[in-house]
Amino acid sequence: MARLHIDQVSKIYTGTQRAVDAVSIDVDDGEFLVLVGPSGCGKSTLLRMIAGLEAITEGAITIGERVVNDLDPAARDIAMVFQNYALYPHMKVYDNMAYGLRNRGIARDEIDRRVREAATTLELGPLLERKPRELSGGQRQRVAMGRAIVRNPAAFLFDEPLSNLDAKLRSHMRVEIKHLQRSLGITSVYVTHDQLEAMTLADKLVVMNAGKVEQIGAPLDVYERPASTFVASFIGAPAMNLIPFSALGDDGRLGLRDATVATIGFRPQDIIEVANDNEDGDGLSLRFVVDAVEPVGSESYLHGKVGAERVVVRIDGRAPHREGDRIGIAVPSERLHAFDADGRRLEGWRTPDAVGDAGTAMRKTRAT
Amino acid sequence: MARLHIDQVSKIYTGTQRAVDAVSIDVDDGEFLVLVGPSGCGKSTLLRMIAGLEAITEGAITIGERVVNDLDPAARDIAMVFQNYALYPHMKVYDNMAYGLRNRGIARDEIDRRVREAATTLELGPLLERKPRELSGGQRQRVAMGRAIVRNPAAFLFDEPLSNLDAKLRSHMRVEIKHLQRSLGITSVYVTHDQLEAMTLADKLVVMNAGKVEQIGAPLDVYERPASTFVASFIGAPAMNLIPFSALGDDGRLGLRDATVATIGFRPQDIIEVANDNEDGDGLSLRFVVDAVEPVGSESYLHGKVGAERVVVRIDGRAPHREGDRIGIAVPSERLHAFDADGRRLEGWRTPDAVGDAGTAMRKTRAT
Amino acid sequence: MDKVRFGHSIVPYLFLLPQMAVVAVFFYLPAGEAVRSSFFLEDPFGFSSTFVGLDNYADVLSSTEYRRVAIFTVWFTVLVALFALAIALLLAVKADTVLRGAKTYRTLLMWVYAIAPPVAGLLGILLFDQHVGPFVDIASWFGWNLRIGVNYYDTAFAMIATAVWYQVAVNFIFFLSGLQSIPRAVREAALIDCRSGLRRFFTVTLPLLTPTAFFLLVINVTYALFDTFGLIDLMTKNEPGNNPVTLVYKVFLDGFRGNDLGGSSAQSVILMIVVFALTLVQFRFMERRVHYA
Amino acid sequence: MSNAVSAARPLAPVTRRPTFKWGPVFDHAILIAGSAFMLVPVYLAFMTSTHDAVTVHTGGVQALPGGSLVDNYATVMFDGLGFSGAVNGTTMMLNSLILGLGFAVGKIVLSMMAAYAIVYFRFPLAEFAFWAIFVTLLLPLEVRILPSYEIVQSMGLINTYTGLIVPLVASATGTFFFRQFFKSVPDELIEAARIDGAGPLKFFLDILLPLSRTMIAAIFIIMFVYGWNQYLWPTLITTNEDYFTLVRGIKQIIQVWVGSQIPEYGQAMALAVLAMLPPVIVVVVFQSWFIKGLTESDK
Amino acid sequence: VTEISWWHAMGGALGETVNEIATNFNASQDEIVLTPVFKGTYEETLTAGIAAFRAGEQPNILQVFDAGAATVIGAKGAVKPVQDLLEDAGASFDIEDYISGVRYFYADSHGKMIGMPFNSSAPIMYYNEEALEKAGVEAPKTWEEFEQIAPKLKQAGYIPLVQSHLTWEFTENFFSRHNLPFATNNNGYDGAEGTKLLVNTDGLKMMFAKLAAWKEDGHFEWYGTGWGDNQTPFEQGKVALWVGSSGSFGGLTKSATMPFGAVPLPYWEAIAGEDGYQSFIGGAALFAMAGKSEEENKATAKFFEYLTSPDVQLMWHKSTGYVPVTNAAYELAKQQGYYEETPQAEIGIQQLNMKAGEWTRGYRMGFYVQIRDVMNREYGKLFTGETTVDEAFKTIEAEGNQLLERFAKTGS
Ligand SMILES: Nc1ncnc2c1ncn2[C@@H]1O[C@H](COP(=O)(O)OP(=O)(O)OP(=O)(O)O)[C@@H](O)[C@H]1O
Ligand SMILES: Nc1ncnc2c1ncn2[C@@H]1O[C@H](COP(=O)(O)OP(=O)(O)OP(=O)(O)O)[C@@H](O)[C@H]1O
Ligand SMILES: O=P(O)(O)OC[C@H](O)CO
Ligand SMILES: [Mg+2]
Ligand SMILES: [Mg+2]
Repeated sequence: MARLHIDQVSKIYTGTQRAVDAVSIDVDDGEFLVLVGPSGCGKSTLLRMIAGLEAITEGAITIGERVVNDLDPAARDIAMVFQNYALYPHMKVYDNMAYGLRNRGIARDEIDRRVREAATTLELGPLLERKPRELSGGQRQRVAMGRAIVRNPAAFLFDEPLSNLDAKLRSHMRVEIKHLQRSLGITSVYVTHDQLEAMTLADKLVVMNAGKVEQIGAPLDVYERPASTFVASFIGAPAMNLIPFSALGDDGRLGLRDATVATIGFRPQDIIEVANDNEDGDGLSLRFVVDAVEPVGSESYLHGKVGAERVVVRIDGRAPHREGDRIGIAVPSERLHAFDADGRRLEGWRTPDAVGDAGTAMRKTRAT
Repeated sequence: MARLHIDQVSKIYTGTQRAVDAVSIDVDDGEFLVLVGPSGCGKSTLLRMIAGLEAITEGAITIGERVVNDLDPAARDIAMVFQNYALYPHMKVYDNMAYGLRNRGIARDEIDRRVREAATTLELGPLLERKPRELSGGQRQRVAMGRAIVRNPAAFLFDEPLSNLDAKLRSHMRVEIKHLQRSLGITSVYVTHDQLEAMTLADKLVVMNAGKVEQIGAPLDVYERPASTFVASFIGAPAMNLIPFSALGDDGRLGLRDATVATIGFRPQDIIEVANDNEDGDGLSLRFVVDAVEPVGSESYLHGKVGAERVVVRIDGRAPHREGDRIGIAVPSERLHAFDADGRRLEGWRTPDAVGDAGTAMRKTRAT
Repeated sequence: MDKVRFGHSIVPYLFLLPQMAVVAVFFYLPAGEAVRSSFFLEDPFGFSSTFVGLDNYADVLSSTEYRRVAIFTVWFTVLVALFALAIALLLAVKADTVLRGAKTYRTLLMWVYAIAPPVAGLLGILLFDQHVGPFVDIASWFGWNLRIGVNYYDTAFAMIATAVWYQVAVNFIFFLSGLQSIPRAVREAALIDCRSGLRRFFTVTLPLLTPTAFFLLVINVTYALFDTFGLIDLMTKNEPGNNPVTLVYKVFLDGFRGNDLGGSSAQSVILMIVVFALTLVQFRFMERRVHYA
Repeated sequence: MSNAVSAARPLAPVTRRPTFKWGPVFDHAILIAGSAFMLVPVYLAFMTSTHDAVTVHTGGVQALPGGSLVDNYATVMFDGLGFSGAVNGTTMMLNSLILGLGFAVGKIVLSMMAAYAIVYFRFPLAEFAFWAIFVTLLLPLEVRILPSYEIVQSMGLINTYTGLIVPLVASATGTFFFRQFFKSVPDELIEAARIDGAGPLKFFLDILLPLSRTMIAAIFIIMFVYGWNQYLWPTLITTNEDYFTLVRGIKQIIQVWVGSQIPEYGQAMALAVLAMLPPVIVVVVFQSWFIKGLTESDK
Repeated sequence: VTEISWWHAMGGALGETVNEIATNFNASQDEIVLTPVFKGTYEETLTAGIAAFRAGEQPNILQVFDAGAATVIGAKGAVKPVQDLLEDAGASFDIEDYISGVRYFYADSHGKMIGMPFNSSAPIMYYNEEALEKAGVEAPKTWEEFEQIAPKLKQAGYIPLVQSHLTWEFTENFFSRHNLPFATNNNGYDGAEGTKLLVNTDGLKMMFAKLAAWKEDGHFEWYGTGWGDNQTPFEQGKVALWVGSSGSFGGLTKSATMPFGAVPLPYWEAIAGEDGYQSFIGGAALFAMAGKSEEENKATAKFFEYLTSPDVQLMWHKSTGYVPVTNAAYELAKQQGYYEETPQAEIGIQQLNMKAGEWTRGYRMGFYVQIRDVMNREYGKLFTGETTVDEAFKTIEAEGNQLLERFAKTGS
């Protein structure tokens, strides 16, 4: 267990393009860091630099007290869980887990104890004599985890470890990983592009974009106060509705103080249906035309338009709406997000008295 | 476009084990049927029997007016979209789409017209000259769709067509498929094990288990009135909480009429938090000990226990709870599901007067 | 799941026909003829023959010379396969590791494959010539009086060296492609699990190459048994004397050169039986080849 | 066995940190040694081919260039070798090409068809056909050469390219390679094709054949080289000098019964170098395809 | 025009001379077109001819070497005896026209010539003039003499003796040079049935015991079975005496680095007496294959006549080193003074014309190629110390007789 310190790290594969661009992140001892971002943004590259599988072009990575830039992967005291598990196909489950230990010259007894312990934790006990090809996806995943656990390393690295599993198994494994990491208390870095994983697993969430860090923070902070339109649209499903401020028409009631507001955002679930043309309250009130209704069981999504802008609205339960319906929608003012022309989040963009607590009142009548 | 009639169809691969067991399903003209079920339950087998890729052991399949049991796949007038697209890697996009038409001896002009039309619909216009390997996953998916569309077949068959895509693309393609099927009005059978797909795409949902049909119905009906504990736990995420009736202790307030109730079920999102020991109303009131809190942004999941039974509770927004908290929870009575010892759904299991509308009232105070 | 197949009709027979016809006429007919004549002693010109039952087999199997040749054949095969595989594997692993010049090495190492065996043999005899062969000079630096054609073992050495040299290229090609099909992530996992490159090779890379290696083993055994024919012919200058030869070459010597049809047919049949056994073993391996992942 | 037809995974060596290490130096040393091991003999063959016969006879292989380059090569390329004078290096090369090409093409066509029948059809004789063909895998022509000769002769195929090529085709190597490859072609393709209305013939021509391109290339090279290098069979089966091949030409030059004559070593080497050229070109040019083809078949 | 074919084993420069003869023959008349075809080694040529015969595609003329003679002659009906061929064609034939040593080797037991000697040679001893001079000795006439001079040659820094073909030079011709029986049944001429090798006999065993002893003493060296491997050190001037073929002469003139001369193959005076006997011919003969039309046979006969004409023989003799097979050609060579310039070229023919004996006609043994293989193998073992003379000849006798027995069965 150790702190992990990433200091101005960059990676250049060829030419001058930076796959990772001056990234600095601190991961505390025992902390669970999740890296999210769109495909190709450099998540894997960063992780692989930590693992020692890629050379570090610039900057330094420190694990515990050691700068590891020049260390062999095997010398860094890390364990890695790969996307497609990367189990040794020719070794039994037991040997897959024991392999890393044997290479470190650990005593047989100790190896056996650790492997069996991990197997118990992961409920792999009866599978120890099987080969990977005789396992189901979820079981393979657990073996990959087991291989990491037995090592009791300074840090765990995960590269989209669940992306090959089906939805049900994925949600199950998610809980297991979190639980394990908590109980072992091992510093972890986890790469994913699945939001649910990012939100539920992270102690600290890093959103990356094009090799750079967009935002670092606790997951709910990132969710509630996205630092940019990029983060806003990336975190949360369905994505936050982002509407050019100009498209709203002049809306004095928002009590604009900061003239640089370029985009207003609000999440589908923060929208409430209001009686026709109800213009009360200090939030945003809009007219919404339903294009499509997607009932999903516990909730429904209304896809539609406000003016020319596409907007998604979430309705609890079964939506009574039909295509073509025109309804009034409103967003409590404290649930609005504002961004400048560069997509950066704006704080304090409204006059103080415009920020009331009407929203809380309105929630009570949320559409169902 | 045609009706599809599956009549007591079974499949035996070897021995006596039935991969598909006396399945009967009717699909109306233009209807979108979704087959869901756990891995190995026989979905693909059924679909492949419809396609003519597997021989039918027993029963009959009728497409339109013809029994197709003995017809070649090509003669059945169906089009199929495969999990990994099965595009011909050596043919350009155009030729991939045109191939099936050429084999049917359709005139060049007509082929060209249809391919270009489909390409426009699917926004594949600029890609027609590319080879499959030069396309992204989503584009390949669209080509596979295009290959099916140009044929203008009596029925579309889909075998997990989206499972190879990442989450974002998957949700995008889902909407596209639905839209296309609607506008073309072609009878479709769609296999998936993704619930969201099942719920959002289906006109009619078929839940399969071990080769048998568990339930057929409109998706929301299946969601709201699952015919068995199997369906109850399979449809809906997180899964419905299922608690042995005995574990509830004697709970006279439920007004039990049917003595065969073995299991009581309720969905995480139907649970409301109530003040300590609030035993008002006619629903179920329980004490819940929080084990873990999973905040997901717009909502949070509380994992915990009622007595010895694991229960998941959904809370809107950010949950203020912590591990170890003990809270009171309640479920409005009309949101309760009851199953007999065989796991079959029970209707009218309560005395009529016990079924009030207290639930609706309680909803207003749902925990947030 | 088994491969999806077309139902049965006339089509598969039509597709099979050409190959079956060629095989029947040019393999089974001659092979059958070999079996028949192994029971006869026949005048080469075919004027007369005597049925001798299993005498030819008895003669062959009781011959000490035949046994000597058989033993050499086993050794030769084992050593050629072993060295050709080991050297090729080493080179393939290295070619797979280096970044710079990988393609050049690949080309250089592969092209020997294109050389005709008689040419390879010609090079072999010139390089190993007792009087002017450079390899003999090199050997003498190490105090080794290398005398090909005189000393049985020296000749065997030269034959093996030349045979290995020629086969390394083929093995290299297959090993390289085998290496490239090992998932990158597995190699990286090993990199994290194990510091020693050598140990990594033996515990992870090599086991994962076993399907390729099995396949190559069979190819190499076949090569050593049969395809070195031309090379041995050249190295022994058509006059084996007390020099080592292999079983196939002996079939050739007695039948083709010596016109002893019955005796050489019996030898052919014995070889065929051995070969058939080998085929069976091969398919055991091939079909049950470890299908990883 | 994912998608057998996707582009081969590029060489993705595990990259390491940039500080200087001896490892790579060692790797290169081994590779250079290996390349030398493979190449020095070829180099010597070329150098030797630039010397006259007596020098080679008394001095052995030559490491430095000599003065007979033009002489030797011109002689073997253009001077009539046999009795008729009709055959020289050029015509022999042509014959070798016909043999190599004919053999490779014949083998590929036959074995592809047979493999297709075996892999893609369910019919009563499939198992039998499989074994009937595969038993031929390991028994070389040399061992059954005399009866084969008689059969070819009784069919009147002596001194024909057919007689030269077809009997060589009677072995299963190609069928075996193709069978392995076909087994790795994803099932969905045949299913998609069936739904698209392709029958067995159309599937074979439209889908399987184009898909097998790299495999065909790989087998082509292997077979071409094999055919090109044949010696014993062509010697036996052709009496007409018009059919002489390069390999046979080499034998004829170095073939001298006693020491009464000195073999034209320089010319033999020149011919040997020429004999290497076409296969080497084929191998080098197609090597990336080759590697790809084999990799895929190995999956 | 009649087309006839000739399959031969004459590679390299020999093949070119063959082609020249054929071209000249074709040019000399316009009824016959002869096509020579190179078919590989002697063995390959014979096998090709046999295979072709079985399929009815045989050439008109097939070149068969000494060791294969029994195979061809033994198969009654495979060939048309030259004597008959020539006589049928109305050509005159007199066996006495041929030089003494070649007359009966390819003849049947009645003395009828079956195959026509073509490229005929004799094993002779070449000497390095420098070496003899340096050691102050003369080339030996007998092996006894050799034993005298060997130490001196060694002293002078030379390997005293090397040979190139142990079976032909030191086994078969041992019997003819000393007029000893090689095999029962009149050296095999009287039929295959019951023919037994007489190699496990004192004379031959003594010869090889001597060779082994000489090798021990450094008076004899052996470089393996390959002809050239043994010839090369002589060419390089390291060897004083080398037993090769009379046909080696042409090559040696090009490749030898020192002046050299030749003498007949030595013999043991103790066995043969004052003078040695003539040797068996080496090389090969041309056989007219059976089953050809009258017309083609006539053409073949024409060609044989042409081939044996003194001019052609002389040309062959001069350009290859093989001996002329007719007395007339020999006379012509002498007449032209050829042997004055190149006395070495005459040694072979002289040796073939030495006195004949009961056992110098030749030998006739089936599967003889394999018997030679057995001998070569055992000799190799002997000189590498793997076996003894007694053991070796016991093995040769046993395996050889087994082969003869097997061959006998093929004919019944
Ligand atoms: N070996 C390499 N050589 C050159 N460029 C590379 C290499 N590996 C990755 N890249 C590039 O670096 C960038 C970052 O890649 P990386 O794999 O880190 O993305 P990622 O965030 O993990 O994406 P994904 O979610 O798709 O896995 C991409 O543009 C990629 O094309
Ligand atoms: N060709 C076959 N031979 C024998 N058994 C088979 C064959 N194909 C499928 N099965 C068996 O039939 C059952 C149903 O398989 P099927 O492929 O239809 O499942 P599925 O519902 O599509 O599962 P998944 O979600 O994993 O695709 C399984 O138990 C499977 O093992
Ligand atoms: O070298 P040649 O042609 O004289 O023949 C030598 C021997 O007689 C061959 O058996
Ligand atoms: Mg990645
Ligand atoms: Mg399936």
